[in-house]
Amino acid sequence: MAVSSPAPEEKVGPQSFGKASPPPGSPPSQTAVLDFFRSISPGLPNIEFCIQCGSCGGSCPAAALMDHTPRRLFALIRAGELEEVLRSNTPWYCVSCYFCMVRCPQEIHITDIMYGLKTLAVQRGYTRRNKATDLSRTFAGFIERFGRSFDLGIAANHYLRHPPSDLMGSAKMGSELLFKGRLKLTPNKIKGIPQLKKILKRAKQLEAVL
Amino acid sequence: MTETTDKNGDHRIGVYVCHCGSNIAGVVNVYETAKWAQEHLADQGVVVAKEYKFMCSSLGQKLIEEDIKNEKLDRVVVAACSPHLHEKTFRGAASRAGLNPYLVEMASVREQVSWVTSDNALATEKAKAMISGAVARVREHQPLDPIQVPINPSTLIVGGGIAGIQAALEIANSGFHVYIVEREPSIGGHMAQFDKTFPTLDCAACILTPRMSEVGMHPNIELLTWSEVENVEGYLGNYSVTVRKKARYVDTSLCTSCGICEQKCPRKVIDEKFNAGIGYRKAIYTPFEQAVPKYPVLDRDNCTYFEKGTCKACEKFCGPGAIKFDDQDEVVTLNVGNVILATGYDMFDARRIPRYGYGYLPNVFTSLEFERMCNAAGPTNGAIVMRDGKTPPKTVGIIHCVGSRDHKYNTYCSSICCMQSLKFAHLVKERTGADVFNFYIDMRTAAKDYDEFYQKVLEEGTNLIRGKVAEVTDGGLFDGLDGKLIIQVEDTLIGRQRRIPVDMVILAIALEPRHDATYVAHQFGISTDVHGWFTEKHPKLDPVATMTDGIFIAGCASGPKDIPASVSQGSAAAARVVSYIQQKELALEPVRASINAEQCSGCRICNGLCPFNAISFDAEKMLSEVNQALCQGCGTCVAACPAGAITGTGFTNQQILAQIEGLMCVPVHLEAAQPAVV
Amino acid sequence: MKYLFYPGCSLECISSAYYESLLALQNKLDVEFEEIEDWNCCGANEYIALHRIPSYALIARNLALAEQQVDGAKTLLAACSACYVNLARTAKYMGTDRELNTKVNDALSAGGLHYTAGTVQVRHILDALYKEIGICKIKKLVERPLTGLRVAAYYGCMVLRPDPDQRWRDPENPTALEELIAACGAEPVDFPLRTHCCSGHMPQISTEASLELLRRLVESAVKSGADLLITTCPLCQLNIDAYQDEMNKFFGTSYRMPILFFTQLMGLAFGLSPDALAIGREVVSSAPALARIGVKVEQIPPPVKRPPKNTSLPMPRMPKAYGEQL
Amino acid sequence: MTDHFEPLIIGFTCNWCSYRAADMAGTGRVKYPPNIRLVRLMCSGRLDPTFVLKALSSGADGALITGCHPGECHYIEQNYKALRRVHLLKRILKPLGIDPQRVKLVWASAAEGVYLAKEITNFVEEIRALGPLNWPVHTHVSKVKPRQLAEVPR
Repeated sequence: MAVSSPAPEEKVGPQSFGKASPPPGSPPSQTAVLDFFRSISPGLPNIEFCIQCGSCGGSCPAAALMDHTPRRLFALIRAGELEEVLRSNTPWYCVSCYFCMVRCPQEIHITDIMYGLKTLAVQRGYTRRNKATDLSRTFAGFIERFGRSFDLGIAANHYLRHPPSDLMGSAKMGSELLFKGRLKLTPNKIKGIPQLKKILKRAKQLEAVL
Repeated sequence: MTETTDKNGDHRIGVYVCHCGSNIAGVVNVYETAKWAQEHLADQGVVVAKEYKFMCSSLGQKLIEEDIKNEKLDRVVVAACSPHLHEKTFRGAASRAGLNPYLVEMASVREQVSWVTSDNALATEKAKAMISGAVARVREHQPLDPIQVPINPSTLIVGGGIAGIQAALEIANSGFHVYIVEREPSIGGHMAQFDKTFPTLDCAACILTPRMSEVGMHPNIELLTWSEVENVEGYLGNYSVTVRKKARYVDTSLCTSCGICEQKCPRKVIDEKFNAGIGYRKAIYTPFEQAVPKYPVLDRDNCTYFEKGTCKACEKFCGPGAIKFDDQDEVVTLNVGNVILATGYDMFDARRIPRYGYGYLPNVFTSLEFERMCNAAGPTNGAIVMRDGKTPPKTVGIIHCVGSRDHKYNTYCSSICCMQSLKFAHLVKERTGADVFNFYIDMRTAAKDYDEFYQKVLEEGTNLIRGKVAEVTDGGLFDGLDGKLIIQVEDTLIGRQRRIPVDMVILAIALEPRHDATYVAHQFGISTDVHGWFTEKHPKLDPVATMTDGIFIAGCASGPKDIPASVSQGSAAAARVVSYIQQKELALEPVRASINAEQCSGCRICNGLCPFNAISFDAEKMLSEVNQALCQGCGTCVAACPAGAITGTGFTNQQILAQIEGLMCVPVHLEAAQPAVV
Repeated sequence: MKYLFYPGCSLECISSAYYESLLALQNKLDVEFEEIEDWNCCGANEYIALHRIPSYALIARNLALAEQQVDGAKTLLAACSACYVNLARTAKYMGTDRELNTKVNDALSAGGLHYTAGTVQVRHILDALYKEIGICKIKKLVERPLTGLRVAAYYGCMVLRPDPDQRWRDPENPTALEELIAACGAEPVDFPLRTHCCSGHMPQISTEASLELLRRLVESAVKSGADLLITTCPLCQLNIDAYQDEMNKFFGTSYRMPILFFTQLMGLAFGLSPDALAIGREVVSSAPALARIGVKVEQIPPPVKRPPKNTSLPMPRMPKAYGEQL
Repeated sequence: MTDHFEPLIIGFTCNWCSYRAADMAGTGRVKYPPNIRLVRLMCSGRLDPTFVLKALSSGADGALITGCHPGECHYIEQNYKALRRVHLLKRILKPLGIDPQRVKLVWASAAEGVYLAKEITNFVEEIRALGPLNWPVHTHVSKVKPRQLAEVPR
């Protein structure tokens, strides 16, 4: 299937090897890093305002899965440890529940920053083959091909790579949804696919790079 | 170059460029600047231009003084720091040399040039421009005399909390008359509600009540409790304040404060005020035992007689017959010279943060509720119990910064909550032995003996968790911990999310400006900041005065403060007031507007513009007039007068237009000879 | 009243019940939903994880298409919470961030499109129903009050947060659904987790973590005494509905907490038939809950059992009586 | 001639907020371009539109008017009057052929030194983009002789 990532995959070894394999390009300066994050949610309070209170990490429903809480990511960014941040699984476990954002006493747009970290990690080739990145890629692939999401296709594609722990249960659930008429066997395709492809192609050329 | 104004011969101006050590001289070429002024501004009347290491030093001032005398200077320009720092200094120097102090002008070449410009050459050019502007301006200065006003020796203090009490006692002990206007039935304020005070843990009542009774008995103090300020008129030295004394329904001249009415009253009401909602009072009540004055107040809204027309139990039992059901509000006018606003603070409404569960979860308390609970005279007689009124908690979570330091609620730090929360931790430990968790963002224990108290609380084994609490939920929901509350928080020091079960949660809620603070500020003609705290004249050097002369502020009205700071402010405000009273007559800055009667057309445009009601219209002469004592010198009327009949002393049109012109004569770029035309 | 309408991919299929029940309400509420021609997926939270500008361009294509359809109605309604947030955020950022606006319009122009910030106002269906149509009108339309039904309102995240246009008074303490439930005659129960996360895309990433979040939601809904949950978000519905079996298996519980879309509940109160509202498509059947108030849900018949294998031998083929040509 | 254009801007400040903000910017050593020169008024309400016209006609390329945030005025509400006047002034400037963007109103409290410096920097760039004003017939005075003080209304 069409994988949309512009960055080459698997540039970096497993996380446990730490800094053994350097990322492409020289490390950006602190100012460049701050500017990048400012450009993600312009005009809004950004990571430089973080007072390390932990409202985000406390509110996060996925905090238990993350190797760093969002708060720590911001501290790491300020400490110049961008590489460790980009290797972190934290942004990939973000479920976009926006709890952190509405609770942040400094009104930092945390979720936007998480999206920014994900794109940055992809850009700089840090993404590992984990479930979250693959899900995003699969999803993106379908969108770019059909203009619409296609649940069955995405699920099938994703589960082929990452089999669910309870395969039987998932299969049963799938068949039930199928039987209730909630899953289609073929994807819907929009008419303006060529147009969409042109738009996305141009947009990718305009993407900001740190 | 010959066309000089005929005035030029009249002025002899001295220009003094300060090095300020290297602060100015490190960036601006002060030698070149002084030389430039001497040469190029000669046709403006500059006869002397000097630079010196520290102009504000006594030697520097001496230099100016001698030049004034020897060179017969009639105008002085000092290019140094901001006029807010040293204008007074140089005016003093001029004055000592016999020059009218208002003929001095400053150019702020430190704050506005050397400290903010990266390019030295450009900075030097800008400094020249600033000096040129100041020289052009000073040429238009006129000698001025300060305005004199008499001072009424009586003082009004609004608010009878600890700050107001302290100020009242200080002034009264100096032998001057004081009125205290208090909205509640008794003085005492928030401090009367507390149990222990940090860091010494002495009992609030023990230290406060002697002061309260001293106020009650002081011959120089007149207490107007259960009263509110209605209207304020006048100016420094001569304020006339209208006060509404709300109907008490008790004749204070007959009442003996025996308390039988309160005993016999059948109506029990939740006490939202003094007991913060966790206790009860009667419909006729004195808020607490040691109340001053001790006369009760009848709460009309909750009185059975006023509701149904029958009852009158209080009247039946009152021996002296002091109950007065037909009592009416009374309006009195007080004439005072100065006012101290010690109006205090309100508490943040914790229901605004639903994720902390206050109002939904019974065992979530606010700090004020907990204070009342700890108080030996409070609803639980000092027992720390859960909402059921009997069970002591086994674990207690104390959440700091609730409603403070949060852009959604209040951005400021409430400054007392850290210490208050530590005090709570100590009290819980001491009285129940429960496990205590304090959730803080930053621990702020910056005052005498505060950090020692923190150490003591640490020693007691309090668990301190650094992290802003995300939410408080009912443990029975899904954790199988019925009756517990779960505090979900990121322990930022270990970087992990934790869910901590506790029995009781105390929210250290923020201190907020009084809900009607902006209204009161408007009444007294002072300003508030964005939050609603009263603005000081200067946050560091004049923290108890306001922009309006004769109106002072003390205590939490200007921002959150602990008790020692409030008391100091009360004393400080009192000292300021007494010094005014002692002077009997006061000199005011002559920055005032005045109307040239010949030019005034009587259009009255200016009348409505003045926020201080200083402009009145003389219907007979058909002219507007400015009351010099009321005028604060903002100059809005000057700018608005269509006939140009109003002059703003110190900031006249001539002065400003001349300054603008003067500022223009040095271009920004270095190719000084080239006009900047594209 | 006419609204532009962006259904979103979920409503096409996996949450067709939401779509059908919403359309069924059109007549009753006297509104018209005009679907955006040839809309495309908003990319959910996945596309933006890979590309920033393309993701905004992807979403802005819908806004640009909507702009072409603006004709009196300039309010664009989104049914799915994620679609709503994506559309609303993009519409807002296009107005506030000049650089983004330029870049996105540059990209759009490659496809011959352009979006002028501010021309389309994005709202969630719930927000429009609550604020524009109003609880009063909804109450008047109720023909069959759902008296006796205890309903827990489950908002999920994105309809409330991040609330880019400040539509709600307090994103942590909403009351719209509760008021709606009460207007329909049912009893809103106190459900403290109503704004919590349903785990989003986590079932695909970390099943255990996702099941734990689901357990909390379902368990607390059961404890609050609700007969059923209603929600505004297709993903919330899917997660709580479809993964409930797996969750039960994982934790050894046996909860059966049905979850419907709020439009289905409104339809019931308006007197529409469960069939017209596509009730019955949920995995955890709402039939037992609805039976309590006398609503009979026609069960979709279980799949036809495959007939037992025919072991008999074939009959010779015979011509039909009416002249079938051989 | 040179195509190098350095705008000259006159800034009007309120004694209580923006002038103190400028002090604060200084104390904090926040750098901003030297193209601005500040005039102190007691209040933004003192701003006579004549001042701005005078500045523009004597060679300034722009005028920055600063005052306390709405609701924070030291004279209670006079900054609202400045606000009204600036709106009116902008309407007057347009028919005179002057881009109203050459006049800008900025609220800055006494604590907002960094913010004020940022606003000044932005405004200098905005004026730079607009180019020199040259109104009515003006060249920057190269020699340091200030021109005659015009007869001004009292």
